[in-house]
Amino acid sequence: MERDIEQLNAALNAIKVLRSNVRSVFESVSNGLRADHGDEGKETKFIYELQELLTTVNNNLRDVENAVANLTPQAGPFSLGNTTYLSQETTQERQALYGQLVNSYKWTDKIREYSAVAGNILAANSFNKTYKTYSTAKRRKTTTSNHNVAPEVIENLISSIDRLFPDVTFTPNRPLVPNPIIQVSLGRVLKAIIAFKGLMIEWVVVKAHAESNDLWTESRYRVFKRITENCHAAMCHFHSPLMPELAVRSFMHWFHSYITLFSAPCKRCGNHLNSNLPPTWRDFRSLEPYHEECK
Amino acid sequence: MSLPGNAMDSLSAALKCNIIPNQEYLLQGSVLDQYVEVLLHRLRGLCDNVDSGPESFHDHEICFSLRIPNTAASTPMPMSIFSLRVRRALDVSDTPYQLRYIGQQELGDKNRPTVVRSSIDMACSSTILEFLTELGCRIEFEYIARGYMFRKGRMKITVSKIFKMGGNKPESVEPISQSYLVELSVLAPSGQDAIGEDMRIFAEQLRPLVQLEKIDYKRLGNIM
Amino acid sequence: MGVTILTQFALENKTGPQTVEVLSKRICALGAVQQGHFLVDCETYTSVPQLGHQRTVHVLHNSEQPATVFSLLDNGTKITALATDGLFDLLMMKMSQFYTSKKQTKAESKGLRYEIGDFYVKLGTVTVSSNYKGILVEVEYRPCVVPAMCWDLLKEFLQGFLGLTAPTNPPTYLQNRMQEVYTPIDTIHQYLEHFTMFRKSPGIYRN
Amino acid sequence: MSVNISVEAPIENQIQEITYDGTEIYQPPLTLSESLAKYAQKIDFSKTELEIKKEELNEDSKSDTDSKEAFQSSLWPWDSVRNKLRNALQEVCVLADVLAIAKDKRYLVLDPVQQETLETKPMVQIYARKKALAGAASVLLAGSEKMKNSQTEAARSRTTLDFHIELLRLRQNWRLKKVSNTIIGDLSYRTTGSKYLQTGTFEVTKAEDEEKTNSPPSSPLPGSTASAKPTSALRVSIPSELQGVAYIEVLCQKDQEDLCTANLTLLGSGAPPTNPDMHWQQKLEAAQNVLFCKELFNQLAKEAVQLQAPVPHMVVGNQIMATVLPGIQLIIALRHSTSSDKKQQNPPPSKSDHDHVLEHSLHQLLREVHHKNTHHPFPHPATGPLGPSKKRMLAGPMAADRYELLEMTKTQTLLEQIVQQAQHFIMRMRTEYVLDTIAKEVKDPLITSHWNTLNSPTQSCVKIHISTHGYDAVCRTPLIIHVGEKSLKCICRDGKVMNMSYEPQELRDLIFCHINQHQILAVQALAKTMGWQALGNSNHLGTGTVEPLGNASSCLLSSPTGDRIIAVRCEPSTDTQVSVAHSPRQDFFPSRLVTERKWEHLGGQFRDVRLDKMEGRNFLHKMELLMASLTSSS
Repeated sequence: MERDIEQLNAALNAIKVLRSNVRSVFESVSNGLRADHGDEGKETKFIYELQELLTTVNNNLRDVENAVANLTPQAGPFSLGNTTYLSQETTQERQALYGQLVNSYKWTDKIREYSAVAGNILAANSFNKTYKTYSTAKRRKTTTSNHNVAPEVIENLISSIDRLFPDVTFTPNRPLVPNPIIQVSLGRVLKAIIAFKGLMIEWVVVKAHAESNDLWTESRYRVFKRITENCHAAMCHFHSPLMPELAVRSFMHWFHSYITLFSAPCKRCGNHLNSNLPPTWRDFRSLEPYHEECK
Repeated sequence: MSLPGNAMDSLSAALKCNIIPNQEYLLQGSVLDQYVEVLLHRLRGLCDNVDSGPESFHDHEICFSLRIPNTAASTPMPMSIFSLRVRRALDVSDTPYQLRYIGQQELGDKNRPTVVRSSIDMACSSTILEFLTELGCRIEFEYIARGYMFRKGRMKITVSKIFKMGGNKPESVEPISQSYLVELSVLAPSGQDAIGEDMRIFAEQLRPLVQLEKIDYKRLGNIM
Repeated sequence: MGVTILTQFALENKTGPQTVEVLSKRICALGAVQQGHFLVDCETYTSVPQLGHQRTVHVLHNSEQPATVFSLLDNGTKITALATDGLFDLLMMKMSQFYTSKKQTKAESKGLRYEIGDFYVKLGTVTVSSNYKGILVEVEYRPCVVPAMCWDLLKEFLQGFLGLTAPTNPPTYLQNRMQEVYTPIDTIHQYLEHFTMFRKSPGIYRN
Repeated sequence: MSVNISVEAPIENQIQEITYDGTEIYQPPLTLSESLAKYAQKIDFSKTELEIKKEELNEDSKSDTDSKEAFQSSLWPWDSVRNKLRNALQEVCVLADVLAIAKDKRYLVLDPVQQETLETKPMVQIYARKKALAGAASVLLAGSEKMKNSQTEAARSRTTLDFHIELLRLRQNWRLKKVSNTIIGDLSYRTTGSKYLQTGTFEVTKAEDEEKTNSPPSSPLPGSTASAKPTSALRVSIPSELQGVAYIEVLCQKDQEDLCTANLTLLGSGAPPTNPDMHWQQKLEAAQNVLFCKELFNQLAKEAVQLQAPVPHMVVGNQIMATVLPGIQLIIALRHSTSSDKKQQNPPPSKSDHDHVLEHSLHQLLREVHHKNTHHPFPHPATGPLGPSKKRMLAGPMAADRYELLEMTKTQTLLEQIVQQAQHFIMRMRTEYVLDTIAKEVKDPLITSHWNTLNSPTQSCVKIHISTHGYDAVCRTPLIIHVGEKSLKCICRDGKVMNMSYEPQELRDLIFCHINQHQILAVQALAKTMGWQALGNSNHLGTGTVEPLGNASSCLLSSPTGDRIIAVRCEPSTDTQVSVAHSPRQDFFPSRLVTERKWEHLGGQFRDVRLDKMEGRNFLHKMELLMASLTSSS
């Protein structure tokens, strides 16, 4: 596209140059013999001049031809419809119409664009009051279970999330194949042991790195106990029966924000500590840190 | 919670009560390579809980010594030597290094069924090698021991092959002899001599495959 | 396992016991619960001259890690740390021929131990060969293992109960190790640093 | 080959062979002559002579006609036979006639005919006879010898050989040793780590002789050996205290039920008590089980006495009673029935109460103890001390702190563990019950609960979703409830945590409060989609009548143009109230106080909507219809 425009410009320039040179040819022809030709052999001088001018015109013409040859021709006729006749309009007051036409064209173009975007957004946040769809076409989609999923699907999901966060290490451990238990280490801050049921997060426990990997014993530290509870709340919040993968993904995204658990101060009070705990709450949307009391 | 006492005080109290296992009762013997299978089989039958097969081990031991020339002519020995052994498992990860001090064999009476020597055993962090070198210790020798261990009550039986360290690479090791070293040992607080009798009875059961005996190192030293 | 900050503390015109009293009142007011006592002691052994250039072995015990003996070997240029079972003391006795202990330099910090949330606070009275030397305050934040991550948080906590005299910079020992994983041996290093300071400057805190 | 249908033979053709592809190859059907021959062969002439003679008599009368027919139909299968018989009869008749004539001696005289004498040499005859007899005798002797041999063989094999084979089998599964003349076995769990003092020795003997004679020895017939089979040649004698059948009964019961379960008589479901014929393997297994149960009970009883529980545990006879939760007891009883005292033994109170899961846990716990007693970890490197666990070995060099060391030494007794499991079991049951009953009672917002698939013996988790049918995308209230040993923890979506005790009523109240909040939130969410505006809401309304539990919650909604206002009030105990106000009020009547019409814009009186009379599936549906109607009218 860029190149096309450049070439078009070059061609237009070449035409301009050709025009001005043709003009100078006619000028010198119309002027005829001038005083600066001198007396001696003024005809030959004039002819020389004319010849020179004509060769430049010739060269310019070749340039124009080259430039035009470089241009990619428009596919098919470029129809402007009835607007083509506007260019032939001679009355003064109607010559402005073309500009207005272009403006209105731009308008409609934008409207199309915006409505497409709005349509997408509206489709995403539908006013459906229920997830249950009664049309047969869609039913097949909804009946896929999130509880009973092929292990590869979960495997793929986990590894794709793993790739998403470089500072998080995932260690899957699957005693029960369709329901893996993964260990998620968040940098050197903490680790979580997450049990899945199919694509649904079923249990989370957050601990310090030095603690055991047992799924049922909670951490000895208050911070991690608190975060465990918040993880359960987040599990509730992000739960989405229709888009289980999205639920897991957004949960992980939210969970990842705990990487700043000890270093980030509370967004509201600006302190690190409140009742001897760092900000243990992370907002579900903005992922900003808050104390339990400040949220 | 009671006031935490001084660690040294509690240690000396423990020493007084004889609850620190610092005596090693030991019997040693050897078995030729071709009979070791038979021995292992017998041990499997005799020892506790070998349903999952014998436990193998693969250790690297380095012996350090700290010595100073003794200037005082009155002492019998020209040098005072203090040797320490550092051992670590090569086959099992995240196990501690083991630092070991083995004292002189107790002279005792001849009727004692086993060798008794004092021994201080402790697990330590991996900085021990550097620590000992900085302490002024020199490496005396090192070897690789690979084999099996069994237990029978408090007794520990190890059947191990000793390898020379060939260069720096751990793969290029070569066996020292055509036989396995068999050791029967118990670590106990001092004064529990009854265990020696148990060991003797157990050793009887391994005859004639292995003759487990108390070996007098001093005499060995004289031979060599 | 958490990050520990050790700092000296003194109040104008107050004796040691009075200072401890003030501090313990403050920390209890913040909601701390007293959980027993604590004791950190340090014994120093030096090599006999026959062993060549002099080396010093500091053997420390921390009641927080009751199964461990920490030894720091100082050969003049660098310090090698070692953590072992409790029997290391026995070994040191056996080595008395090579390393002799200087009883008069035995230092210890002992006092009350408090728990407040995930923090441990220890208010220790330091004595060197049973002479009072000063107050050491130890604050440990247990869940975190990287000093750099929780230094600000610890600073805030320290300021909360030590007031303006709280340290504004991490201890010198930690400054080079802010990004590393903190281990109990780092606490021991800090104690040793303070103990040597107390040993060298006798009695300046005795006011 | 297709199946031939034979007319001649009523049965199907015999199958010669079955090929691997399943087709059956039949023997070709017998031809007529063949079958005739076959039938004829079957006739035992010697036997039927008499009968035939009888037949002869009545056959004689009609023989003429018969024979004629027979000749005509030569196909008759008995033809040749009958002919033969006829011939024989004729011959006999002729003989009889001849004899009758000869008897008279008038017409016929029978003279002896001189036989040509055989040259009989008596010696030769004697020799021949002797030889023949000797042959017969040797055959008999050989036969008797064989029988004698097999007899002794059988006798020997029944005692000694069988005994040794069985002993060998016994040896493969049980520990045996020989003490002087007796074989002593050990069925205790001591080798697998048990420290129970009671011995589990049993003695192995040969089955006694009298038992052997009982089984008919003199019946070599193959049929009778089957009856002799189950008696083994080996007999194990088990000490009387290990005989019989034992099991550990675990009951969770409430105080009042305790009384009524005392006098039930029920037995028979107990396994067949020790009958002497039981195979030694079963016998030993039963005895081992008795020993195990005894050890388990002994251990529990010891712990029950030692433990300092707030409500002391009681050990009475063969029964341990521990209070799990107020009013609920865990009863662990050792039920041991032996053949001798099975009549006087206490019948187990109703079988259905018995908790198999807890019983199984108990067994598992003791086995774990056994396992731990024997499976000490080996030290690495090999010079390390035996005994301490790997974690304890690392505690020194890794500088474990006090807490971790304390954790390492902490052990829970079996009783504590089982009490915890029982507590959790009760808690789970109660939670299930509460949730199920609420789900049954409350129809309008739907309450669904999802129990986690993964749970530990003392921890489980249930997710609850409150949603309205048809409006599940509008508003959903999730809750997570952690069921522990003695408490419940409820976590809401916004991170609020509520801790509850073991009383089920607390959970019930909590769920009802959340149902209320859900309704108010859902109405507001619905209003948003309808274009209505939520003017305000309160989850804890201070006005109105005092609620028995919690507070009422309410909200105010206004229509898009602002001319209608809906007020909703939800109370946990009663139903929801909905009122509507119009602004400007439609009904303006000038009164002394309000004189001008301009005051009508203040908004009118709230008037109650009778929801129960309204159209709609549920509350939200009704509200949607209400809002829709109020919007369209403006």
